[in-house]
Amino acid sequence: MEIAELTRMLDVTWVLVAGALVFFMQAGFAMVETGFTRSKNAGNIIMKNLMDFAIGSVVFFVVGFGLMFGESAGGFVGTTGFINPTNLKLDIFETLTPGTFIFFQTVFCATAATIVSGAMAERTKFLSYCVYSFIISLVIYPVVGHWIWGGGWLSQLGFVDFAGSTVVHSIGGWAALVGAAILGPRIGKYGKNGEVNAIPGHNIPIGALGVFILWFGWFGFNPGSTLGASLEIGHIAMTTNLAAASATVVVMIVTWLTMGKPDVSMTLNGSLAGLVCITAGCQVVTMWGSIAIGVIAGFAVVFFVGFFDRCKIDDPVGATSVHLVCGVMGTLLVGLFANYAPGTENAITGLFYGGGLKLLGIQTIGVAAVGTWTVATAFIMFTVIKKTIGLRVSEEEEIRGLDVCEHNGPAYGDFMTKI
Amino acid sequence: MEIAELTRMLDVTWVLVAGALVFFMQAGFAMVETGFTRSKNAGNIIMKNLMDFAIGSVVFFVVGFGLMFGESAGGFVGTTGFINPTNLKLDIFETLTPGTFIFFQTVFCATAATIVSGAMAERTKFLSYCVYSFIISLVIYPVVGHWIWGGGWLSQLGFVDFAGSTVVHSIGGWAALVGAAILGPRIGKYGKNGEVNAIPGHNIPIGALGVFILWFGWFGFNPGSTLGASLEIGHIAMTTNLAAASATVVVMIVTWLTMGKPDVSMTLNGSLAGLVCITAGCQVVTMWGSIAIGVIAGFAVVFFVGFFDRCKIDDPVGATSVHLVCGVMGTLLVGLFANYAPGTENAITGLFYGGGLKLLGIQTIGVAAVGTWTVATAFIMFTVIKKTIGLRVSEEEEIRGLDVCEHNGPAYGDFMTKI
Amino acid sequence: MEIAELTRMLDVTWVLVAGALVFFMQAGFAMVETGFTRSKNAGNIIMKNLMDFAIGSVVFFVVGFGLMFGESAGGFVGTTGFINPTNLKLDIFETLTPGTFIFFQTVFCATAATIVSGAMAERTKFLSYCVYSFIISLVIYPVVGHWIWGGGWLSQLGFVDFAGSTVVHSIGGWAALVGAAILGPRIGKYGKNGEVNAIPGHNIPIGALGVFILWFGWFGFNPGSTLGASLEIGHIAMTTNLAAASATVVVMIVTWLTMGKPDVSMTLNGSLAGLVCITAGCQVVTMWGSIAIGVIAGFAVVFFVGFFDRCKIDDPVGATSVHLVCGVMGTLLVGLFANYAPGTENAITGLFYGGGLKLLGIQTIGVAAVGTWTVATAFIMFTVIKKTIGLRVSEEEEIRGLDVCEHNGPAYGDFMTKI
Amino acid sequence: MKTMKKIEIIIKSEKLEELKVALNELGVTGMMLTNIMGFGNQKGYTQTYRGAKYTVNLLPKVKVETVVCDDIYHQVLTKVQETVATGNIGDGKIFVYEVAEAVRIRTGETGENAI
Amino acid sequence: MKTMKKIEIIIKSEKLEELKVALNELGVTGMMLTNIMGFGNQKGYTQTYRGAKYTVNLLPKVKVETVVCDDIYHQVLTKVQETVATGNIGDGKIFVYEVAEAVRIRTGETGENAI
Amino acid sequence: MKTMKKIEIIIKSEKLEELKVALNELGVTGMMLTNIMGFGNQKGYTQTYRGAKYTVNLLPKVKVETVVCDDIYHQVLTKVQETVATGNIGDGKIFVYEVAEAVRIRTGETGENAI
Ligand SMILES: Nc1ncnc2c1ncn2[C@@H]1O[C@H](COP(=O)(O)OP(=O)(O)O)[C@@H](O)[C@H]1O
Ligand SMILES: Nc1ncnc2c1ncn2[C@@H]1O[C@H](COP(=O)(O)OP(=O)(O)O)[C@@H](O)[C@H]1O
Ligand SMILES: Nc1ncnc2c1ncn2[C@@H]1O[C@H](COP(=O)(O)OP(=O)(O)O)[C@@H](O)[C@H]1O
Repeated sequence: MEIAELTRMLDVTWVLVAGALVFFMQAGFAMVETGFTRSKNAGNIIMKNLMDFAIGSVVFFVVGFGLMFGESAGGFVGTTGFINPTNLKLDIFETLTPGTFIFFQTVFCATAATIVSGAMAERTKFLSYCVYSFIISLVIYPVVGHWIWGGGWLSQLGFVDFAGSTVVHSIGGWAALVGAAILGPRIGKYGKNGEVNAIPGHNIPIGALGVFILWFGWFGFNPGSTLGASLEIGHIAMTTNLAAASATVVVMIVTWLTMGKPDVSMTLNGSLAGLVCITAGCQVVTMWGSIAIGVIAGFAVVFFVGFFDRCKIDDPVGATSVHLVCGVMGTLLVGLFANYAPGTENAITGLFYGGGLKLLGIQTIGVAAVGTWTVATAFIMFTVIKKTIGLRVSEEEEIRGLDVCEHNGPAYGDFMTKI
Repeated sequence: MEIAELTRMLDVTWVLVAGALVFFMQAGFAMVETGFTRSKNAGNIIMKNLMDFAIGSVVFFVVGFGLMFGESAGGFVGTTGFINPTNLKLDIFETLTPGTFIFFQTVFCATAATIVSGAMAERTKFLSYCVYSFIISLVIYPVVGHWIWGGGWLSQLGFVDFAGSTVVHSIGGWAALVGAAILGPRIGKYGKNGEVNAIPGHNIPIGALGVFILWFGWFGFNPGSTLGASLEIGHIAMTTNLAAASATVVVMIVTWLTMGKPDVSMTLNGSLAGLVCITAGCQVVTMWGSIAIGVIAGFAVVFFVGFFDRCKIDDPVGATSVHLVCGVMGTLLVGLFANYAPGTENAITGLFYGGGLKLLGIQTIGVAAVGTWTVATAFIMFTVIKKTIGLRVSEEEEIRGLDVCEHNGPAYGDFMTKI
Repeated sequence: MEIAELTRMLDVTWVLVAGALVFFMQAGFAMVETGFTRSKNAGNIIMKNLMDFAIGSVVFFVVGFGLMFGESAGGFVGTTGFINPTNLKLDIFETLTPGTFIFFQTVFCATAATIVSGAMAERTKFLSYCVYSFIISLVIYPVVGHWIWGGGWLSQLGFVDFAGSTVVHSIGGWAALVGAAILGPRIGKYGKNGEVNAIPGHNIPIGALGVFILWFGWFGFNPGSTLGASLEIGHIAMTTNLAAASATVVVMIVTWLTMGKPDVSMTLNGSLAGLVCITAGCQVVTMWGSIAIGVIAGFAVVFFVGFFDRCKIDDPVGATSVHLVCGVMGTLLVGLFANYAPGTENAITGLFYGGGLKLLGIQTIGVAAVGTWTVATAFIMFTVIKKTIGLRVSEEEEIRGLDVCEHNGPAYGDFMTKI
Repeated sequence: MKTMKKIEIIIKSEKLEELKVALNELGVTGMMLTNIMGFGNQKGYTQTYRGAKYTVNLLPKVKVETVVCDDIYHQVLTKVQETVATGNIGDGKIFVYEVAEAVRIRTGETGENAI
Repeated sequence: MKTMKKIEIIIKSEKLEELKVALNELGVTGMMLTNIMGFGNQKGYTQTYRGAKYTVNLLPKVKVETVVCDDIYHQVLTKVQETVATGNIGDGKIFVYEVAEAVRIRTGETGENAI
Repeated sequence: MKTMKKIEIIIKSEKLEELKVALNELGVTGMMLTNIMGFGNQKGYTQTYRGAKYTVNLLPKVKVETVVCDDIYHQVLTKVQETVATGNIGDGKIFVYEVAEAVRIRTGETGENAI
């Protein structure tokens, strides 16, 4: 065996393991969303999480990958590699093999897709959700992916989004926001006099398990984005973990001070907020930078959960606050906190480390461009769905619960539920 | 450090990680089986899943491994390496070290063993299940393992079962079928007039979590079966994932069309069906081949869940449809879809790629032989258990629930259950 | 790429993956403790498990790591590397990189911290628990860590604690014991006439899932403690698994014989007991040695769960019996069962393999020293907390449940609970 | 001594909020809500689980009990019927019973004063 | 005006199916089923959890309530007793109460017409 | 024939153990316990979930029902009230109803002999 081949094998092994961890995040999303919503819709939310992955896996393979990594049409979209993406001649195929790279990209695409189910939970028609899943994995995600990771125009600008605060989380988050807004709030969420009514989740332990699974999976998501074995992965794991930990602590304290008691489900959201926020910069910030980013994420998530409620955008699990807000913010904060390989050719330096405003400007352009694209396409998609097959279940179905009305009965057949 | 040694280390590292993932599938099985049965038996099904692993780990180490990998008696069974399997002089010990290889084989054995608990759930005596666990890990599995993976007669024939559709899943499946048939259906499952009564599971979210865990673990199960670092693992992960995804989509659509609504628990079974079905051929089929295999698995699992019910074989979690049917089918489909290393010495080519009927013939022989052996031994085992200590709990125990009658009280001490 | 660099990359990759698995054990602890206690405190126990990790991650980074690995003050405590631990000049940073090593040490520290929440469950004030978390990760754990893993006096003596039966588990266990004793039993646990009343857990399936997750994570915990790629990890995985499996079988049988029926939650404790007990010696004992150690752990855990109850120390999840008793015992058993590299320079040999009493003596000294330190500091800490902010919730809060009183409402908003 | 009646109202849970408001307006002093499974003219529905049909003929209902003085008893009956009725099968029933005695545990007061 | 009675039957859940069939045959028009915990002659049982004994003396029972006209009342009583009795402790009890009024919410009908 | 009464006691679950002991001492032969949600003078409390306030005005209570002979009826009433009262809002209520008939299913005995 030659050393080059052995290196390839280590690359492949590491990226495959990381990819499997990212896959496992699907379980995390499913559990978080299930736990934070009501028991009468638990089977439905499970099914949505399952189907967005299943549908997405197939369409991303057949079409999406080509749009993302195929030969570029002006830096805007890939144009080759459909049906048989393994036939593409990508450099990275030479190290990672086509299988490993496509696998890794598939699970990332699926992460973006699955974010939306939480924000639109408890009232979206199942069929419409399937259509949405199809479209985001087919085109919405791959196009942005091309811009940033497929050699497209944003990557050429020098836009930094190491593991996908923007590509993955903000896309999911923007789509979630548009979807939740068009869909309208759940019955009873906002009172006649504008008051916000709580609709507590039904299974906090399983929601918490979901958060732990996501946190665990993030050790594949961020360090795995090296796309090969690398000495940097330890640093990346540390920044990832410190950001999550400090965001968690901050949310715990903030809810305690502002709401009287430390709020369990919000604190769990806090962990996710820290993770999303560090994702763009996990490789390029220092450990103390990651703590700062985590702290900011913690404040942001609490504020924005309240903010969206005041806007009457009903997001049962806080997906927009976590993925959109912290995804955008994490990308921008790279412009402040980046301090990578200072003094070298590859240096990436933010404002706080003397890099000036340039990087921040590029990050802002990227965020704006991705936001515009995703909001526009998501708006068209959801509007068309609404006008054709309909986006929302009937009032009666919503009250009785989606499990009984859209599927084959209650998710918890044996337990008595409260009045 | 020399490159050879480093290669060994990478082999060991990869196989150990893969083995840990396969171990984790025990959690997946436990959760699926718990979620898809009733709450009054949840502690019991947990206990069965735990004990088959614990008992199996010890007896496979002491005896089973020797039967599987010891010096072959005519290609039929191993005859050395009992008590101290590390003393065997296996070639693979030279790369993987004895510990890694025995560990990996142990978790595979345990997977076969644990399949049965689902099919025999909610009515099997706990003691009898322990005896069964002991015997399958002691002898039933190791003998077949020897034929196919231990250098026995089937492997010499050229039988292809890369990661164990036959060795692991069909053995578990055949034993499950025999067990469920001898045991008889749960009280109330089939009406006097032959109608099939649904007995819904009590916790779909946790069952779904189990499916996600299994899917995750399968990224150790299939790619890990390379038994060493390899550039092929990315391809294997892709075929594994595509088969699972397409089977999931197919089942969702089929249940929607034939039963009026997309059935959650059946769709979850669909994912597993795809995974089992691709296991034999994951290394030797193309990605599009894996999609085809997934589609076939999807149709099969829906059909066979109904079929076994019409046969009045009560399998609460669908284990036979998933593991037996798709295990057998996946093995046979290798004979059609194999397209490995065409034009080379190691080429494995199925009917559809011009390889003729030869491979299909060998696969059929293997399936038949394993079926015969497992049905025969399982039949003897369960009959003897039935005649001696008894296989089934009393009617009263079945009605009150196994948790209260066979263990230390209900699994959910705090929740009220429905009338 | 040079071979040395590639080796480093493999080291880093392996330790990072192992560290991620150890991180995931947090989910395991959270689920075990949740499942084995009552539903009215489920959100609280989740929150405690989350916060001890989050708080611990930050303080261990800022201070704890320096105390553990900084320049030694007489073998007793580290004195440098605060605030910026990456600036330390550790040898291991040369291979693993600072990030990887600090990450791995962080998740170990968090494991010790999280053990206590189980023993003190269902009655401890949340604020007090946060203070405790802060202190154990800040100083109690790092000091012992310095003695044994940071080059301190115990490591110089030749004390063997490969993966932390003493460092991690017994520290957590001693603190748990002191905490539970000072706190007093839950209301209703012990009757007026001294009888022990059972307070059954509310969700055995999720508790069992926790055990499976822990078992899975242990394949990072023990093999990962090689702190680099190594051919030994397969052996370590085997001893780990065999000890856990045999302990499980023993507990199942013992509870069956002494309590009339095989006890589910105790058997699950048995698996953990085996895992904790093998942790110190997993690298240095034979596979049969590990079975023996597992068997001993099995007997011990059943005995000590009863024993602590007779002492009126109320430990809802059996944390002291599992982590303290088996942690201590596993460390001592190294003195009997060690049989590592016999005949070489690095030989570590226990009494049973002709090594005489020397190792046993050293192990005893280590156990005693760690016990003394932890009991003393934990006693001071909990006493001060008790005298200042108070350690225990009010009687009314305990009866109504901590979720409603200390947090934002019940963990299971939809389910009716029993009278 | 005026007498008291217990009014037992069986409804679907969807109607509970409206009923609570109505009863409060009428000045009832308390209620007891129980989850029950009801079986009446409403014949249930059929579900398919894994391809097997099963009939759910016990439907979840809420039983609302309130003890009132005879003065407002008729009023309550009428108001409840009006509030809850939709004209569909499954609207529910009201049953009324005599109450022989009532005690407020806190104070020991009895009879009408207790309610 | 004929009067009505409420029959309250406390049984083990195992007997519920048979009881439902029997009541249906007798033509009762509806039932209410409630989960209760019962305490009576049946003394419960002892379980061991983690080595500690605990006594379960509240046993889960089902309370079946049905309101019937006086005509069929005696018939129902006899039939139920016969159907459910096994002769073992814990078979359960039947209690009967007068019903002062009944209303069908859907239509507003009262009295016998309502049941 | 002496008559029987059903005593219906609504309390907080914290008081259940004491009540059970007291009733046993009085020689009641059985009880039925039901989980209910109660609404009375006790006005509930407010929780904050993710920053949004919500009011819990239905509080979990336990309904204890026991059927007794008229002999001990007054004794039971007094004893229960004394045992359970704390003087705080939310202590609960007792309601009493006439029982028209009682049957022990096991034996078919009726009336007083049945209880
Ligand atoms: N005779 C009865 N005795 C006891 N409960 C009854 C009786 N009739 C109806 N109920 C209860 O009332 C509920 C609603 O009754 P239903 O017959 O469906 O109403 P409607 O007459 O308006 O169609 C039933 O589910 C049942 O619980
Ligand atoms: N006096 C009573 N008041 C209220 N409920 C009673 C009374 N006696 C019995 N019960 C209820 O009936 C159930 C069965 O009674 P039990 O005494 O066990 O029956 P049996 O007399 O046939 O042995 C008890 O669990 C309890 O719920
Ligand atoms: N008029 C009533 N009808 C039915 N149930 C009542 C009535 N008044 C009170 N209750 C029940 O009794 C419980 C306790 O009553 P509450 O008014 O809080 O007691 P107190 O008068 O001692 O403050 C309530 O939660 C409710 O379930």
